[in-house]
Amino acid sequence: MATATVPQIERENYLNKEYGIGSWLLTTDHKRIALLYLISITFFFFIGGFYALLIRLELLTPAGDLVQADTYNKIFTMHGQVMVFFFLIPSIPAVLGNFLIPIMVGAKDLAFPRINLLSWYIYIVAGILMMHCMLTGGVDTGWTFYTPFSTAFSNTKVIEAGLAIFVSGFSSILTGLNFVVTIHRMRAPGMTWSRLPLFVWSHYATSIIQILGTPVIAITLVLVVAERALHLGIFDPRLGGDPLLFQHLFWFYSHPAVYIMILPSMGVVSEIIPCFSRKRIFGYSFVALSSIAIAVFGFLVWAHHMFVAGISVYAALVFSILSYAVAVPSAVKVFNWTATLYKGSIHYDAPMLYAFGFVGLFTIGGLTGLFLSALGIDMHVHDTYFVIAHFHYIMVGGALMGYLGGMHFWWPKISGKLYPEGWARLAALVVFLGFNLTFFPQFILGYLGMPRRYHQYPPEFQVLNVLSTAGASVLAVGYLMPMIYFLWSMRYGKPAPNNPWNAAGLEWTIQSPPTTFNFPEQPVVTWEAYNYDEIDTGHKQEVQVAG
Amino acid sequence: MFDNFPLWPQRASSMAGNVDALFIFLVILSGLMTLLIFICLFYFAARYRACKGVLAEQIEGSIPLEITWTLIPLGIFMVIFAWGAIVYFQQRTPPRDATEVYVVAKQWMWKLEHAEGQREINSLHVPVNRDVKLILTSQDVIHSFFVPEFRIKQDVLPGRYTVAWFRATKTGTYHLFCTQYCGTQHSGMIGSIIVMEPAQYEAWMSGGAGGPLSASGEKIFAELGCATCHRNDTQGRGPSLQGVFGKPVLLEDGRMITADENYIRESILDPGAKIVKGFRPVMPTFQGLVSEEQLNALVAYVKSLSVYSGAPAKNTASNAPQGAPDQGSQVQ
Amino acid sequence: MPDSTAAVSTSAHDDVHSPALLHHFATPEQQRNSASFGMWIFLGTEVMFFGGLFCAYLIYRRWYFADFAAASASIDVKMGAINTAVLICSSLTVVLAIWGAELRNRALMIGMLLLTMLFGLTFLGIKGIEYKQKFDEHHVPGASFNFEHEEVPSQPGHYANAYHAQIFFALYFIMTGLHALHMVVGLGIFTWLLIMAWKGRFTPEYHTPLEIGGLYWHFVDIVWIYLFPLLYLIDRHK
Amino acid sequence: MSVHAKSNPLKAYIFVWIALLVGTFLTYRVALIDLGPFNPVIALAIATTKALLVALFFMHLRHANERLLKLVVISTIFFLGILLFLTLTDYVSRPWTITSLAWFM
Repeated sequence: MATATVPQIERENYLNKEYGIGSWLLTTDHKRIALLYLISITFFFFIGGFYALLIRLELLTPAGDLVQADTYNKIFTMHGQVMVFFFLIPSIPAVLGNFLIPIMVGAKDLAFPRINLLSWYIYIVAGILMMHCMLTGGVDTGWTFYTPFSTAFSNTKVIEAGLAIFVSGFSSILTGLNFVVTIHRMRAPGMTWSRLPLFVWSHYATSIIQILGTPVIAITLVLVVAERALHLGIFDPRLGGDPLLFQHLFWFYSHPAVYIMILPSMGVVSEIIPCFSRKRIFGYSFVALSSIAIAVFGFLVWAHHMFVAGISVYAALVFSILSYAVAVPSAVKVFNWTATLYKGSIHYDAPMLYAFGFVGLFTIGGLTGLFLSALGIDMHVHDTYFVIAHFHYIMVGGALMGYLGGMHFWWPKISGKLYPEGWARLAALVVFLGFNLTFFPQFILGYLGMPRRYHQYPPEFQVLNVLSTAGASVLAVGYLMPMIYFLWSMRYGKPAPNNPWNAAGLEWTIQSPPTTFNFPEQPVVTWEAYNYDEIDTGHKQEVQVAG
Repeated sequence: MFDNFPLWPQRASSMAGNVDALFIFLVILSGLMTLLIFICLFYFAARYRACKGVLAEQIEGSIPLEITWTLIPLGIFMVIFAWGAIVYFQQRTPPRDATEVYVVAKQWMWKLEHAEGQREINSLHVPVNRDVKLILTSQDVIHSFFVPEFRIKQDVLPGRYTVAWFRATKTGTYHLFCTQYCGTQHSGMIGSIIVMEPAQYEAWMSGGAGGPLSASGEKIFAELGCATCHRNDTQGRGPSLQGVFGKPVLLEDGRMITADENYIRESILDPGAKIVKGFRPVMPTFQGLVSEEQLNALVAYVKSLSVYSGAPAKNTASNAPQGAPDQGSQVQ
Repeated sequence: MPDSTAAVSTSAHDDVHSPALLHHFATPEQQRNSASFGMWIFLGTEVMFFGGLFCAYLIYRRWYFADFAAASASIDVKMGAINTAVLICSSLTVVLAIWGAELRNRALMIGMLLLTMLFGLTFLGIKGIEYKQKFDEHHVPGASFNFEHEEVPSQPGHYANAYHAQIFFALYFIMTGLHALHMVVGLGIFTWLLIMAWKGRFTPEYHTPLEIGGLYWHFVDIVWIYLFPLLYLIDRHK
Repeated sequence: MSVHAKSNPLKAYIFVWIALLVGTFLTYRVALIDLGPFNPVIALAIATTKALLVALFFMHLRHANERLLKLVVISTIFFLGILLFLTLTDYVSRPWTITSLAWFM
């Protein structure tokens, strides 16, 4: 589509309103903060990606011949920590959420703009701590920090890494807090809960997890640091502590944290699919409420990471059955997205390709989750590459596909420029193929019994590992492409019209890029969400000005 | 068929078939689901691609459909749950008369000790078609005992026992992996399980063993002076240990617990934690004075004291450890 | 939940703004509601933060009840009780300070703020004395920890396990330490509020900082209301 | 809080303050009596009453227009309950034996 009428001459917008480092570093504009986040998380994404490539290169051969065992352990640990805490958790919320939520609800800014800036600075402090930790030797505990290894046996920088993640947690909490208050208190007149874009609903659910889950990992890391420094005995069995208590507290956050990564992606996909099928989403309220259901049920299932860890068999039963409960709302979402396509008018622009990719990969990732919550099978595949493949299908296949889809969808709004569509479609294809080639063999590896976090492995696993490594290099190309053409389009891209996709939603009613206060006048919403019928039949949504 | 490129681990234990059956069921089920979703995606995407002048048909949603695709998956999930739980309980319930092997994990090796007294490092010889119960503990960090061909895995924790069991059904040599990350040589903490024909196994067993584990436990029991208080009559300062194992024990604070391996272990290392009714907390701790191996021997010895006191009543049957006849004593 | 909170801003832009109204809010009401809502959510995160510790406490208290009782018996219940009363008084003075702002009674507001801070300092002082005692008794977990030959209260002749008592003290110091840290932060906030009040920034119409600062202070009080029986009063009866 | 500045809240404040002090004293006295398993129950019941008093009166939670805030409080307590309760399911049932579920097989 993208029938861009050649837009106006350069207008004042949030990008060109002020220049200079200070106007960026001291900004309270949610859009500029979103860009600050974008730059920082991209930086960490490439660090994490570099570690990932090292891992795949090492696993090309069965012998541990590329790096030392200790180095390898540090590499997969920091890959996990950087990707989880410094890329995936902030990714969509802190960039797209920050940019879009105030606009989508019709506000000039988030409820607490200064706290928003503070949360970015906290993230940066955490990032510097993490970089310092990595540059002065790194940490080798696995991103899970299991005790007593982390508290009494590791010789690496556990305390520094723990502190870095502790600090980054506050950034996450403040972002979530800001979103919830904004969604409750800052909605424009007429923007009722049933008219909220599903992107906002899913961020609301995400924020609940950030607010209520993150403090628990924070205190757990405080205990780990204290235990390591002072040998208190809280997690050390030699001193009377129970290492499983650490696992309970850790997973109480870290399981819901998976939903922090995937829910915003679901929100993105719920925006893209209606737009490119020119249809209302199928079952709006079920998609909206399933986000909340996922957030709530997500807190009830954590010990399915501990089925073989020595917990009571009865607790295992409880957590297994609850794990299936959380699978239901995820399934409901997939069905509704698919049903939305029915009798639509489907366009194949790059964001839609990413959304298709998301649905496919998330379906596979979600279904293999059923394997892992089946107690009998988890006994066999737990802590093998089956688990690795499963959560990468969710966290990379799902979350990252959604993130890239969203970046393409809103890039014209963010930058005011159009990205090259052909390249973008190619990149979507490369990412999808590369991803499957990387991670599908790992399901088989896992069922064959290859344990995770292995520096060297028996030779019969080599063929599948080579396939996986080959896929990883394709995937790397797929990730570099958008990075390059987004940068290219900032300078050479065609100027974007206000609504290049002819999409519904308040963000498309304002200019691209938006002005600092988003709306010239307080908007009043008089239409339902995803009113593509009205848009396509010519009853264009127009922003009414109050008064 | 695929020598260098297997897609399936061998099935070498009685459990493997059960796990694989559920796994195949799930593969088929999710394969069908994926196929359904993918076919819908592709069909809709092709059939309803944008055409000039054709508008999308607006559909709000359908509550009957939503209820259908909420309840049907839920029903299927409950079936998977129940099936998974049954397999899990089988894996968690060692048969009574299993041969016992004590496993001590440490960074980065497996130390295995048969109840008959044979000691091995990073390898375990077992006879085919006999139940083997593993009593696992760690000297340092958390490890995990994983034999893919047997489809069993159990984390090995410091400071307590965990239990696993298997019944090998096929002779051969199988991988033993540590699957809980445990430090530098995590990936080197591997070994092999060697499943032998009973006759071969007997031959292997007869080659140099220092007597059953319970016997060395008895020696340690005497050396540490335990017998001065834990006498066989009722006059000792500590409770008599005859026939204690597997039986309910009434504690000073009114609780009733079952004497299992973890209870005996705790009573040696932290005697004050659970005082038997009618006794005083006078026993010193042996924390730091006995090694994990000695501890295992002591536990094996206390267990052996129960065998002679008659078979346990069926109804009071408790956790696996209960009244499992000591293999060592059978050999004698 | 209110359906839509931003009032239809017919004239918000033409009105003479209250000086404290930030640009992105339509009305002072909206701003005040946002601030207090935000604070309540923050307090929710605080509950979960302490919640992890309560969880650890609960598990180990069940496991090592006798040792926890012995360790708990060694801390000074009188000090804890007095401190509870001190915090309760400070909570009263906080609401009175807000009441003073509502009445435009500057003396009441400032006096009560000062009194609140005084109570806060008293609390920290008493806490400091307790910590000093524990330090002298070698009850601080770590290398010099010593809890040998301490009897379990209800079982004469039964000595507590020093490792398990150390877990109690670790939780005691982390919980009360984090609570004290919150008190210190609270004192910082109240110093700032006092300066604002002194400068006459608070009016009956606008004293949101006072209210949300007060919410924080009350929350810290509530945490202590739970810490006192949980830490000081395990198995105290003879 | 200009809304309720009209009525004089002083009486309620003082009353709550006295109730809190009495509650503290009561907690201490009750702890000295042996009530078996009810000691911690009573202590926590009193503490919860006190916390509710502070929240409802000092933190003005009782006013009807603060429904959203009540939702925040209730959901926080709900999730804290989940953390404690589900962790306890593991610890409470760890000593339980397997064969009591033998019918299940």
